[in-house]
Amino acid sequence: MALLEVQNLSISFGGLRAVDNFNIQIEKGQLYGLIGPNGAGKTTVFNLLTGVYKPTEGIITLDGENITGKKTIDINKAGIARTFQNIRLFKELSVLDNVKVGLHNNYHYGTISGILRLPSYSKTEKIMDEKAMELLKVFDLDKEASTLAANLPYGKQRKLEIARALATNPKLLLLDEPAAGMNPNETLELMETIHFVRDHFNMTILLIEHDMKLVSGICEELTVLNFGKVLTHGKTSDVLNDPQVITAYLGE
Amino acid sequence: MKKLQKFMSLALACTLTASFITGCGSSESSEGTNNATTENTAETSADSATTGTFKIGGIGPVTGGAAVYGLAVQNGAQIAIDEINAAGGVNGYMLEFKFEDDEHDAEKAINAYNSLKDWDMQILMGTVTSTPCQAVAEKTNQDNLFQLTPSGSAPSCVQYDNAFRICFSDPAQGYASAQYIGENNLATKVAVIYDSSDVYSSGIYENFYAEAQNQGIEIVAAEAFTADSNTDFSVQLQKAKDAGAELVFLPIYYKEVALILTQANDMGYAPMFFGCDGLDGLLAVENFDTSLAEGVILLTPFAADATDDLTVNFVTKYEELYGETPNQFAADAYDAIYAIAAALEQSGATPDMSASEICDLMKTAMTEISVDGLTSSNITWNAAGEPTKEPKAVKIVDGVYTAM
Amino acid sequence: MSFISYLINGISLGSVYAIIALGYTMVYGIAKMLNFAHGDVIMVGAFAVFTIVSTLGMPIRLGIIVSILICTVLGVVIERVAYKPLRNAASPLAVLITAIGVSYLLQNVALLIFGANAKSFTSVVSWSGIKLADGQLNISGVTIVTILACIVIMIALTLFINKTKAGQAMLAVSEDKGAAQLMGINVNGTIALTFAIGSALAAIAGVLLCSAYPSLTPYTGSMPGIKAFVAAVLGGIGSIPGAMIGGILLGVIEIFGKAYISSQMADAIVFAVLIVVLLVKPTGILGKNIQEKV
Amino acid sequence: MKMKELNKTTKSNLITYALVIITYIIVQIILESGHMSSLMEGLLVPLCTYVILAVSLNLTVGILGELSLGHAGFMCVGAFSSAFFSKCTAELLPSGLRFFLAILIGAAVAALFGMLVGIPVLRLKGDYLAIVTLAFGEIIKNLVNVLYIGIDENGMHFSTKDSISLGLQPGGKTIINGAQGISGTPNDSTFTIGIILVLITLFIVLNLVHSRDGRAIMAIRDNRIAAESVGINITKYKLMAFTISAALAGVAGVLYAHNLSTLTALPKNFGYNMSITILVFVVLGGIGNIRGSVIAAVVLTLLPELLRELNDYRMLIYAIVLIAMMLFNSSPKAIAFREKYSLKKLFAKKSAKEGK
Repeated sequence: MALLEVQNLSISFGGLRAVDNFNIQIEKGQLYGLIGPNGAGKTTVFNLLTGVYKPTEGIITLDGENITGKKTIDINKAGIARTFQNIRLFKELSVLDNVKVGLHNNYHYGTISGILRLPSYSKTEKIMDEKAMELLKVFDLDKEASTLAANLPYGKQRKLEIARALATNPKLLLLDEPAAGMNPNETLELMETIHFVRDHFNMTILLIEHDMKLVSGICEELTVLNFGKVLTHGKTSDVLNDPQVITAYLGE
Repeated sequence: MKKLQKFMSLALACTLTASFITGCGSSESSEGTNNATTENTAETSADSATTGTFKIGGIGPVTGGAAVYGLAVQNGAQIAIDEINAAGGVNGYMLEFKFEDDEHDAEKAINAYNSLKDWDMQILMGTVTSTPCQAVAEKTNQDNLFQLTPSGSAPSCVQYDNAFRICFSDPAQGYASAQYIGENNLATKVAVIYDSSDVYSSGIYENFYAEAQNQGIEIVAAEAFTADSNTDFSVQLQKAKDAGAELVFLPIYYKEVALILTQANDMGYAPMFFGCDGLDGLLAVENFDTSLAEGVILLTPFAADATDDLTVNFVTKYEELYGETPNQFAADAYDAIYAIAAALEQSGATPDMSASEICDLMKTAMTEISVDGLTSSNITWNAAGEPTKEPKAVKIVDGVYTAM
Repeated sequence: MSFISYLINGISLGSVYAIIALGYTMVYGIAKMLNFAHGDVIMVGAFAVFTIVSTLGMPIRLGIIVSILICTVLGVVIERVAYKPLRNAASPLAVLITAIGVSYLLQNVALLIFGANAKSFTSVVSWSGIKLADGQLNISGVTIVTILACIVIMIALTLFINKTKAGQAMLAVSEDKGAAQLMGINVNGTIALTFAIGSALAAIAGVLLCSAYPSLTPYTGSMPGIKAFVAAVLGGIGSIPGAMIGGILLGVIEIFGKAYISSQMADAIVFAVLIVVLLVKPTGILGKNIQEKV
Repeated sequence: MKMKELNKTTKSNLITYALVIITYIIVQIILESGHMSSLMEGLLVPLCTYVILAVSLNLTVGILGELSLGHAGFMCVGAFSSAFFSKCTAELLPSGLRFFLAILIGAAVAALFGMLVGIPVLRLKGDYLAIVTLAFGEIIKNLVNVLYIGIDENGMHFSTKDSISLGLQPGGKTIINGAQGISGTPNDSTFTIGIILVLITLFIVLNLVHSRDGRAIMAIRDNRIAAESVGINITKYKLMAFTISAALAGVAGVLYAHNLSTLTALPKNFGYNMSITILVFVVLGGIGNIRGSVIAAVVLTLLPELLRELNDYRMLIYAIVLIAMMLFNSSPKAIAFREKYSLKKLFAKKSAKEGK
């Protein structure tokens, strides 16, 4: 059974069907790409998957559990984490704390223990620190742990967002244009990181990307979205050579 | 952030230091820095070095929404102080007066009181408004410092034996008003418009209500307003009108009454209006159309256009100095200073005594004196701190107060 | 009968709130700041007319014109000195605090100049109004003039914003200061113009407020200022017709609350209605619902 | 790196505590030696009150990131509920225990109101949220002004009309008397208790900020959508911050009520004016900066008192100083100017030159 299964997903804003009859199936451990021209509805799909918007129609199943119409936080608890196209970090918090917010639902102690600094506070905080540092190391951010997130260079902010999403211990990771604004070197490095994340955490990843080099370099399968509808899907190399896709991108 | 903190810490350090300096140095420096009294005390304090002066403090709101009352008290008292000093003082000792702002707030009143204590105040003439007065009375009682409030009318203002007042108490005013209306058969159906967020107003209303039943007066409408909605009175007036009230009782201050009279006129409602001492000042509102106030009756101890020498003299001086007609608060303050002077004379207190010693002497002296003041002739006090004086009812006829 | 009379009184009070709210909402729309000193500019405008007309004995029209000029200059000066330096401050609250400082400043200057005694303002409207139903109902001249002024100002502002270049510049600035700057719009000039217009409206509001409720003290502006702010929010802050609707609605609610529920709890009723409206429609009656883009 | 960061926050917190404790010790020494002016002595408890208020509001404005203009309402609730309790039990309980319970009651009632107000309010955003908090503050003030409670042998009586409608038996007493409020509250507040409460407030707020819940609250402030995406329960944490903030304001109210023997809800002390005064402390001290709030509250409370010598010009000068401080502290130009000519920089330049 597929990890993520989406059937007939649709949403209308006013009269406009922004996403129309969207279907996708992602197997566990897959690195899957969602591509399409600007305004095709890719981010809207992410927003539907993560409960930011409620779908007008359709069913979303994650690991056998129907998560259609659930709230964002419950979907996160069910196992979907994401990054954002326009980076959304907790700017006034340190890099370490950004990740620790991601760990929030995995480690618990009460408000009172926190205020009174009871043993459970120090114990849990210590574990959280270790866990967060471990994640930061993966993204080579450990040296900046105490920097404010707002002060990180752009490329590292993108990485931090991925680290924070991973901290929630998801089954499925959604990356929205992770390479946007990066130079070729940074993109290359990012590709390695994504690969590493998949292998190291045995993670399933769905990503939106415009950078075809990145897409062809790491995605195993692709779905192409155009005007809210699925244009085609399949193996990366097949899809990229599909004349329909080329027309959609280049125009007629 | 860091910089800000440094700046703030520096500022803190400076202010703290400054405050301690003011605290310690105030007794030496106060004469020179006291604006209100500079002119008069400058010369008096020079020769008072040998004979000594009595230090009288005053507290009231001189900024904020209630400033009008505090300023009147400050000015009225200053005239009395100057007159007494010009006439040779009390038993040969000069009076020195300093007035502090309380913004009509209990907490600020305590600050003002403490500030005056740092100035070595021996007698307190204040505070002007009731709520701060109750708070300060608690402190003067602890310190055993003699307090005479010109206008603090709530019962608990004078609950301790060191505190006296010039004005009538709220219960007395409510009671007297109901009695006056009943005895003179002014009306049987009465509406009340009062300020439910004000101590003075709601205090009078309650006692009026209680006594009205004894007088056979029916209260057909009791409508309130608050300090936050005191511009539009159409509803209150409409209800009074609909209830068929022949008389509207207004235990409130003249600022709102000016609006009420205008609005009643606009809606063509012309009952009898009856008020307490807070109404005084109505005719002095700059640019007010006094014809609207025609026929308004008020129980007030003071009328600025009375023709007796004392009033004429006071009003002339006040207008000359401050450019406006004095109201009842100014008159209360003027009488308060004269009462203090009379009691000091009676008690034989001297400026070298401590505030507490003076207080003990004054407590007895206050019950022994009789003062002919602006607000009544022959005022006497009982040990409870209440004055005995006749409330005067005046009616506004042709734009002037006329005794009834 | 008394219902209609309450309604008329409510509209009458509401029209005063509305005219103050127009200035409030305009400044908010463009400068995105709560100008807490707006109520005090109203007071300054009223005092200006009072001084010129009642003290100096000049004609009313001259008084109103001079008062508008004084307030306009005052508004621009306040913006330059106290608000502009903080426009790009780290926190948007910084400018709110200076606005409060300016409010205290204006009150205390007025207190020093004019004293604390209430002054009775001579109504600038000498027409006594319309009497209906054998004199049972009376719509005062001031009320009619205020409502008319309100409508005229509302239409004029709407036309000004939609039809003139300066108005379009204001819209652009309110949408995005940076982009407007790039388009060659003089942002500083536009904001100054907004304050000038807002303050001129405050002068008119002051005159009408004090004509309807003829009692003038240095603190006259502060409570109606807050109420008008509430009215502007109720109608949807930034929306010009919203300010008018919000103002009149607030006045009517206040009067009906006093009349039919409790005169002691009038404030509580007004604010409770505000809360209910905002919970149902979180951006006010005519406010645009802005969804944050994810 | 990590250890360093931990040390930094701990150090910063310790400085804040130390500042309060050292101030306390200095004040005690001056008090003992009798050099304290009466004005200063009288201001000690109010200073503690305002510090607590500023710190508690900073939790809402700085940490949670929502503008509240109704903080005085919670102070009012805390003040009245605790004063009511103290007045009722004035003869029954020893003063220490009574005051301790009064503080708990004030905090609990204010927390309850915080939660009740918070549930609807926190659905709104920005200026709309601000205006609704202002509205709640005014409603609370208005209701307290028409509340009459009396006690006689038949128990408690309530009214919202006047004290006559309480229908008390002879011998019964009115405890809350509408606009006349509560008078004769025992004067239980002392500077020492005030300082202890300040320290507890700081302890609660600082520790909360550096805990799991605090991080969640700040995450919501920085980016609500991202916080939701990592599974933070927005409503829960907003409400938590708001409630704690209200409870602490209630504690300040208790301190306020037991410092004055008379308690009335005037626009001056419990209206939006007071809420704004507290907000001024928070903004001037730096939003989110707890120590800044403490210092700003102290400076701005002392300032008008120190200006007493100026008589009529007092509030005028206060207004000008407020505007000037704000411009100096927050205007980007002034900040740039200060950085350019800061002493540190000048020294650094000097030493650099000397080094050459």
